[in-house]
Amino acid sequence: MTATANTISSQGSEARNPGDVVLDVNDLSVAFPTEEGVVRAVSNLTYQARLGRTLAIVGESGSGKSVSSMAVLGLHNPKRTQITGSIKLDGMELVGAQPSTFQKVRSTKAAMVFQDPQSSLHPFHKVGRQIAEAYRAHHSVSKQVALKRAVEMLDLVGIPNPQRRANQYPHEFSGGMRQRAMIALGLVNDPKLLIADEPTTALDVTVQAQILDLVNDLQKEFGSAVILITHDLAVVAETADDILVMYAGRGVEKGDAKSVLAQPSMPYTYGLLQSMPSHSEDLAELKAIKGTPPSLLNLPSGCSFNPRCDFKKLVEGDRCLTELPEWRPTPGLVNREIRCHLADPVATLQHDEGVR
Amino acid sequence: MSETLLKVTDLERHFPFREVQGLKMVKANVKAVDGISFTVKQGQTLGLVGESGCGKSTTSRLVTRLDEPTGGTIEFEGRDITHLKEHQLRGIRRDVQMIFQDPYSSLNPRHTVGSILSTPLHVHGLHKGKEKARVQELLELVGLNPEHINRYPSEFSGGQRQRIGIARALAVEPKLIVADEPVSALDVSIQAQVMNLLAKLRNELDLAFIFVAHDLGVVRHFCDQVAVMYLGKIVEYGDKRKIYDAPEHPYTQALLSAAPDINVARGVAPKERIRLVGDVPSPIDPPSGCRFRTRCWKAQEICATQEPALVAATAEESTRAFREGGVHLQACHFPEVKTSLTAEVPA
Amino acid sequence: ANNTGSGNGTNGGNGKVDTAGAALDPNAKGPAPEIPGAKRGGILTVPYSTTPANFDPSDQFYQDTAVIFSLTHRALTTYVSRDGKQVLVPDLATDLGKKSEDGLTWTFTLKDGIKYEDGTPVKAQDIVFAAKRSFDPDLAANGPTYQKEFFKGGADYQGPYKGDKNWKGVEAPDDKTVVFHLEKRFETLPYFVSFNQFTPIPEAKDKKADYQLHPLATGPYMFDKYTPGTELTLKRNPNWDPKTDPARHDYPDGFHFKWGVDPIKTQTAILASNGEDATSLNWDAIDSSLIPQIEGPKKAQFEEGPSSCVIMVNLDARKIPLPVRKAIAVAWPFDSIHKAGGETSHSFTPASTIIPPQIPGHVDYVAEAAPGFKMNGQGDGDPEQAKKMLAAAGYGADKPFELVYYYTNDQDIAQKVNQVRKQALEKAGFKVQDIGVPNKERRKLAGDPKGKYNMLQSPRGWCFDWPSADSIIPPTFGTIALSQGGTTFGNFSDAKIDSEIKRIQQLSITEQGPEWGKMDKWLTENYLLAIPDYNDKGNTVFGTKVKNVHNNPNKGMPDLNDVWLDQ
Amino acid sequence: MPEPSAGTLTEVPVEEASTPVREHVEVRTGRSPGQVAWARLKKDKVAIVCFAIIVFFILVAIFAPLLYSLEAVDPSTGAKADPYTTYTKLIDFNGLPTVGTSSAHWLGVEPRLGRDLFARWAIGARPSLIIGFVAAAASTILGVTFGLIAGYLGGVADKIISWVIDFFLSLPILLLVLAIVPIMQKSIAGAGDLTADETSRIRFVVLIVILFVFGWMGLARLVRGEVKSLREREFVQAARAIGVPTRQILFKEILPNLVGPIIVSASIAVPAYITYEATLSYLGAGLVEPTASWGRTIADAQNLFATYPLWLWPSVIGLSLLVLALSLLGDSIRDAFDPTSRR
Amino acid sequence: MLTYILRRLALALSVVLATLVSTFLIFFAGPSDPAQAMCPETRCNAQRLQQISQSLGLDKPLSAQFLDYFRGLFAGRDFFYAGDTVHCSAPCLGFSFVTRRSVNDELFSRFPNTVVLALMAAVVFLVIGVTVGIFAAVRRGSAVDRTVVGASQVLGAIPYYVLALLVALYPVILWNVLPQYSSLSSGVGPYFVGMLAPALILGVVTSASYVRYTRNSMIETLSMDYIRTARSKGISERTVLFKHGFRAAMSPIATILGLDIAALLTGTLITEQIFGVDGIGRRGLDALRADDLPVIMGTVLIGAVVVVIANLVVDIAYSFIDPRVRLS
Ligand SMILES: Nc1ncnc2c1ncn2[C@@H]1O[C@H](COP(=O)(O)OP(=O)(O)OP(=O)(O)O)[C@@H](O)[C@H]1O
Ligand SMILES: Nc1ncnc2c1ncn2[C@@H]1O[C@H](COP(=O)(O)OP(=O)(O)OP(=O)(O)O)[C@@H](O)[C@H]1O
Ligand SMILES: [Mg+2]
Ligand SMILES: [Mg+2]
Repeated sequence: MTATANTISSQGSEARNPGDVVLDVNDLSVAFPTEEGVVRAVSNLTYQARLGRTLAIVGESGSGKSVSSMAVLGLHNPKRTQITGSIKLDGMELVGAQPSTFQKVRSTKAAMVFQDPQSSLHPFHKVGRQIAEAYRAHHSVSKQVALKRAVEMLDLVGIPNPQRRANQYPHEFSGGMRQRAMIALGLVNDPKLLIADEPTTALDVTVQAQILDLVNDLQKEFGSAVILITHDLAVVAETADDILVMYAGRGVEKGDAKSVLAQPSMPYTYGLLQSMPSHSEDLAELKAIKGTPPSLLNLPSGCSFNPRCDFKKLVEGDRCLTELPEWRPTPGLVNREIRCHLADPVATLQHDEGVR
Repeated sequence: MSETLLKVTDLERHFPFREVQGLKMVKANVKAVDGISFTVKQGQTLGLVGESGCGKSTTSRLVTRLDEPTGGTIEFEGRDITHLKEHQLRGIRRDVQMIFQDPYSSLNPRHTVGSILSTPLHVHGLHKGKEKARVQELLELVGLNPEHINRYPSEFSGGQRQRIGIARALAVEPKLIVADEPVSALDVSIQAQVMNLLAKLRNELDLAFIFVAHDLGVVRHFCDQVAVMYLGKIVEYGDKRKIYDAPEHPYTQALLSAAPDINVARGVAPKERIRLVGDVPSPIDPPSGCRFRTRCWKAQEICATQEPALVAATAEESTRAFREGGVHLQACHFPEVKTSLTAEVPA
Repeated sequence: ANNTGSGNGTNGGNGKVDTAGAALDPNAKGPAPEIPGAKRGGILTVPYSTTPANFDPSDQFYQDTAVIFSLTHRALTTYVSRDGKQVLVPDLATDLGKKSEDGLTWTFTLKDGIKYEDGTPVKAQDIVFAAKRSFDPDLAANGPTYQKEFFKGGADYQGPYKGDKNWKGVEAPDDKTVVFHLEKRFETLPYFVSFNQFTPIPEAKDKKADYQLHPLATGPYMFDKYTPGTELTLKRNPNWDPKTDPARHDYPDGFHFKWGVDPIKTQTAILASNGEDATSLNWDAIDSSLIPQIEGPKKAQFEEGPSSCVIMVNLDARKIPLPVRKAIAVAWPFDSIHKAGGETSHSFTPASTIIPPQIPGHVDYVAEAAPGFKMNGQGDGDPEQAKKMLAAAGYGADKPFELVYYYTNDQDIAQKVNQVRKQALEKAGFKVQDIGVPNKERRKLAGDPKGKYNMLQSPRGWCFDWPSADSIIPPTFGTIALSQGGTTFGNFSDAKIDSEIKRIQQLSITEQGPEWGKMDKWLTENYLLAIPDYNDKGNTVFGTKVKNVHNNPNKGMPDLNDVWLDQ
Repeated sequence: MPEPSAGTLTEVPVEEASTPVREHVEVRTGRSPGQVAWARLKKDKVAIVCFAIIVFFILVAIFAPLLYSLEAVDPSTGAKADPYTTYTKLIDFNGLPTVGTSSAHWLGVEPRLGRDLFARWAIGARPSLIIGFVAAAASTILGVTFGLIAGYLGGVADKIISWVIDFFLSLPILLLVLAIVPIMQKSIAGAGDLTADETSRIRFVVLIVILFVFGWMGLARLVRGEVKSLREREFVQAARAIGVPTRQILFKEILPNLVGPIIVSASIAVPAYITYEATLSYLGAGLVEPTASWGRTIADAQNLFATYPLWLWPSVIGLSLLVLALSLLGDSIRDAFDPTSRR
Repeated sequence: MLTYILRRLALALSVVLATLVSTFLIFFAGPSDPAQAMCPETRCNAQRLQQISQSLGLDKPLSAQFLDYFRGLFAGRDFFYAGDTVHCSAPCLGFSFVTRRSVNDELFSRFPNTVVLALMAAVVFLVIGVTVGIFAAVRRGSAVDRTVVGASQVLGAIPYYVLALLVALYPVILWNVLPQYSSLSSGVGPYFVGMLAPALILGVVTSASYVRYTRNSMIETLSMDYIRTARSKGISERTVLFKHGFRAAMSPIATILGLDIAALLTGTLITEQIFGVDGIGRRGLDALRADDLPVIMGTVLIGAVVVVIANLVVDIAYSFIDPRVRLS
């Protein structure tokens, strides 16, 4: 099904070696029926995460980054969510799985670090206890042993004086320390996959750098797969191996992270890069993508990006408006895929940048 | 040289609070802003950067006189407005306006766009009888459809709301706009739209800006001068180019090195990162001497005892500044002085 | 109608009492005769709606506490129930007292062997002390005031604590003798000394305000646990000697009084007789919602009989001329008011006299307010006739006669009665000004002779203190009350009435009865100072295991001394 | 920073083919928050049923005289029934009615007095509704005023008002009210003598006054909290920056944002006051004769509910149904104003 | 934390003081004459009135009267009665001329009954309210949830005293399934069993609102981010609900409970009245009928103190439940 160039088949088997696929998401759609209508938060999403590699999922707010990754851990309310497609975590199919299955894989196979560490830690429980609880949920050990493990983890994520800190409440931590504690919580059961959902958005630049370094270091140490969700392309440039760009619930471009950022081949990715001030800091005017993202209640027909796309004229007929582009390898580039009708996107976009 | 619009000297804002320590009631202060000085000239943009809690918003609120300083002076067009009463501030309210960070909470959800934009007109008695036309004009100016005058804020996206906020600030035809993180809440693609709009307006209307942001890229793009704040103090102040290309204060250096760089993807070697340890100390009880010393790798004894002044790093620099006009001040006992500006990134 | 005390023993019936003499039995001796079939044991629970303010013997004036004290405390005299009639007998005294020639000194001698519950003997000095204590304005604030009027120097005496130490109104020349010195003749003194004010209190054990927490018993029962305002339990008194007591039995092992209960719920519960309710008894007026039960299947659990109270429609004769008073009598909606007031056929009997039938000397008559219109406390009045009478007296639509009265506006029933009354009076052509005030205030306002009212002033009715009209007519029609700043029936000062009262009071106790009866008729027919309304009835509801309940016509309450429990 | 998702849940703007220069917003939900709430409310079946019930009772109250005039002439009294005239003819000597339901007395007559129960029931809806709504309106005004002052001014005013709120909240209100009702009645009446009608009118006023004097604290506390947070909201800061006078900020900027909580709180207050009035009547400090009120009737009839059920139950049902409808409607209103709540 | 407790304590004291002053003013400076109210009928005359006034100190200026009362609260007080001094030890609430006892004796002996009733009812409504509320929250939107919420609404809409009357009559008196109230003097067992009926009905009716509070609070808590975190740990749903959801959901309930104490007192007052429980509420009502001002005032004061203390306890307890409060 996937057309990634160097597919390492790992269907149905456990991932052990660096490069093995831990998470295989296939044609995943997540929709929420609401009063106003059905919110199609994620549509036909396909991607893989591999051991030892960092996959960045980028996209604007509301593009479905969190929703898709929460689906992996089964954190949506099953009564209010329609999930279709397939999510294979370490060979286990999770779409339609029992709550008990999810309970088993959470924290052991896949763990998640949430965006806002302030609200994601329980305000009434001590930090050490919260981490120890996750350990005890999957290991039959005494409280003391689990607490010791929690202290080790706090130490590991670089919290000074972990013994004392374990005995404190989250509100006694600073923002950066809370996020470290969240990471400790995520890693306590040695998961094969760590999903970090915008782990640094709420943090200051200097602290953000600390946390990103930490995640990178830890990944090297544990060799696990990391999915880094972010909207900051500069962060991706410095930390990720692979990238998946999402727009309005769909993946629109994926491939090697550096390559995509250096040479975007989908107009949306291109637009994003162009609108970054640090990318074009000396230009008097930024090249902004016009318009705003579409409503998920009522996606435009054809390519979701078409109302904002400057290049749709270059596609013959009105295919952009009528036909949803399928994933295809980017012409002329290896290890890259896009969803775009442009015949020669690379050349088109390069030309456009030259014009400016 | 354009004339000085705003002159801030030794501005100070302490928030007093009481606390019981043992059996005593102790009075303490949150020193949110603790003696800062800067000037803004007509048509110029001053950027204010720094980590969370360093006093950026407090400064904005003081300058717009939404809050009253506990020390120092604020002069606007030569007039001391530091302690003016609300009714005396009417004139200032026309000349100094504010754009807020949160496009959701900065618009009253119960008012239509028309009423949000006409309120300043009514308050200041501007465009009497032609308010509606003016509102439509304003909408057009910020790139919104003038027919949407009867819509409520909830019907607009974040970027559009921010435009409404900008239009509101422009309604009174101010001379100085204080923008407190106007694009931080916006997505990259929208952020660019708004930045472009602000730049366009600045040029067309000859506005001065105080522009607060924590995104160094945004500040670099938009500002002429930059002030770097740390714990209620300005630690480095000067022309954008100087600050970015030849930072002298260790904190500025750390800040700049911490920001990830997209150009890494294009093969530019990653900057060597200065890793700061720990967090920003509490403004209630800031470190003695130099406030940055607790996280500084250059810290020595003198840093704890003596507070460094905001001065030019070297005599040459001082003369250069005098000669060329571009100031560059910093507050460190051991500034790093680069003589040549070679680290420029090719555009 | 029941009556009390007839000389002819078993002749219960409806026979009129023309002499009160036979209601006295100076020779009665203990023990009280056994009641056939009675069993000993069990606790009788008595829940009822009111709450006694306190249990200080010097302060008692109410029927409920009198019933309770009748179990625990013995005075100089007391009543026994003989064949359904009340007879005054000696209790602590050996006889009903010896009167001096001039009638101003009475001497009582105590029986031998009377002890308190703690075993100490009762002395005459204790009764003297108790009698003196009944003058204390604080401790005896609610008690009767006859002693102040009749005892020598009583008017100013302030009791043993604050009063004149040398006061000699009551004396004990020795341990066994009590002597009363009177200001004026007091023929009914033997009745009066049955009051709890004449139960002995040993001065050494007096605790003043706290004495009420455990007043020393002389009767068959004594205080066990007492929670003021809530409940009281009585247990047997080991030092009571039945042989000295002609009036009391001690069948139950104890009593349990509970106060402030909701009468309807209590009665419902007692009629259902589950558990403790089967050995319970309640003496509140029966609620109309329970009448189907007590008239039907639960008939055996209900007892009723006359009480000591007669209710009148009081008119201010100073302000309302006689013809108008008669018109009011004609207009008065007796039945409607009774219905609205929640009265039932079990709570009253219509009255046409001032003296109730159980009092010696009662004369049964029905006066007429207008030709053919009998004042028998029944019917709903005749508004047309009343209008005619008003017209004859010079009042009409253009110049209506205005009736002004206070009514209680913080009690639901009083409000309702007022609705009915007002509507009826207005229908008869009166103008009505009904002034609503809270109950406590109404008592004050309606008891003020200078009040704004012209009718329905205090008293609303009168409950006799002993079975003689001597305790009805003088206090309610005499001028004394009025001159002392109180109100009376009619608020009327009339020399003829006063001299007649004085004349009768000089007669001996046995001669007084018929004379009062005649005066009753004379008063209503010639003056109509107050319209006789009804005689109150006492109701008792009791559980299935409670036996031998009979109403005491002096109190409108059951005689607990005779009750036994069938366990 | 991403946009808060709560906002995007309901307010997703739709972007259609846009011109390069300026954005067109194609708006589907062109409404203020109040209008949104109203629209949600209109879709809420429970709310509509409750509203219908409330309207029904309001109509009953308004047209009560008309309603009971539809009853037939009573053959034995020869008159048409009204709520106040007593007909003891229809009552036996134990106080129970001798007539049952009939065309002249749809719900029979009142024990002891013979007043028509239907007429009293219909007219008895009035006090409940009037007291409920008037007291709720009054306490709302009081609560909002104090809340606004305390929340916006802060400082000493806030301290004082908060203290007063705390003070009132710690009073054992029922007992105090029971004690105060007669005292207040006396103060209002002054030295004058009152007839039954005057008394019952004064009682009415006293009750309303007492209910709102002891009932404003909850809302004041709520409004104070809201104002405190609204005050820090950027649109208020913006208004200040523009130079909008304080009074205008309070009433034009802040107050409109409190409409939701205020309506919700008022809609909760109405049934609460109605219940409270009934309770006071039960305890003897409520309305007095000859006023016909459900609370009074329930208090009167409580002991005859088995013997003569027609007396008690219509009022209990009326009161309960009205209170139920009002509080369910209150719930619906709250839900309608709260975008995150979905039942 | 200490600041917080001290400030809270000062507030509580000031509120009690204000209650004291205002009730004093209402009752002793109001239009009704306390001496007149206490003057028994048969012997009331000007002299007697004056004696009572004197004995109670009513002839002194109001401020002096208040000072006497205030001093009595802390140092005890003597009353002159029947030529004797009656000592009323601190906290002296006064002396009732109606019952001739110190108000303390009158009220403190009954207070435990009220407390027992309130506590038993609290157990009932907390147990029912919390369990049913959580159940409804977890099954949010289901038929069960709707039934529970609807039932609690209906229960809340029927006048409480009607329900209480029905319970007092049918199960207690007529069917005899629940025993009647009996005082502690008739034994501990019967006492508590007899409290069952009043506590149950008060508890069940009160639980209606607690079901809703709990449900709403639980629903809100379950939507918090930290619950999502808890789930992501792989712990059982039960642990998520009870260990993580429950405690956080309960803290607002604790606050409401504190605020509700005043309302609970109202409930006990009616319940005591209907079931004949000998508590201070019922005593207060009796006192109202008898115009026994010192007792009324004592009852109001005790009520206020109870509410203030309950609020204080809840607030301080709250700061232990929620560690965030401890710092501020
Ligand atoms: N439970 C839900 N019910 C309805 N809509 C939902 C729900 N959860 C999320 N959505 C919607 O799904 C869309 C995608 O949300 P998601 O949180 O995945 O965005 P995101 O890419 O993570 O954005 P952000 O950068 O803001 O975190 C949003 O429009 C959101 O409003
Ligand atoms: N009203 C206030 N009372 C007490 N302290 C305050 C108040 N307002 C701000 N502070 C404190 O002053 C300091 C500076 O706050 P300010 O909001 O100016 O920071 P900032 O630089 O704008 O931060 P951010 O980037 O988070 O917006 C902070 O420590 C803050 O807690
Ligand atoms: Mg997200
Ligand atoms: Mg800020």
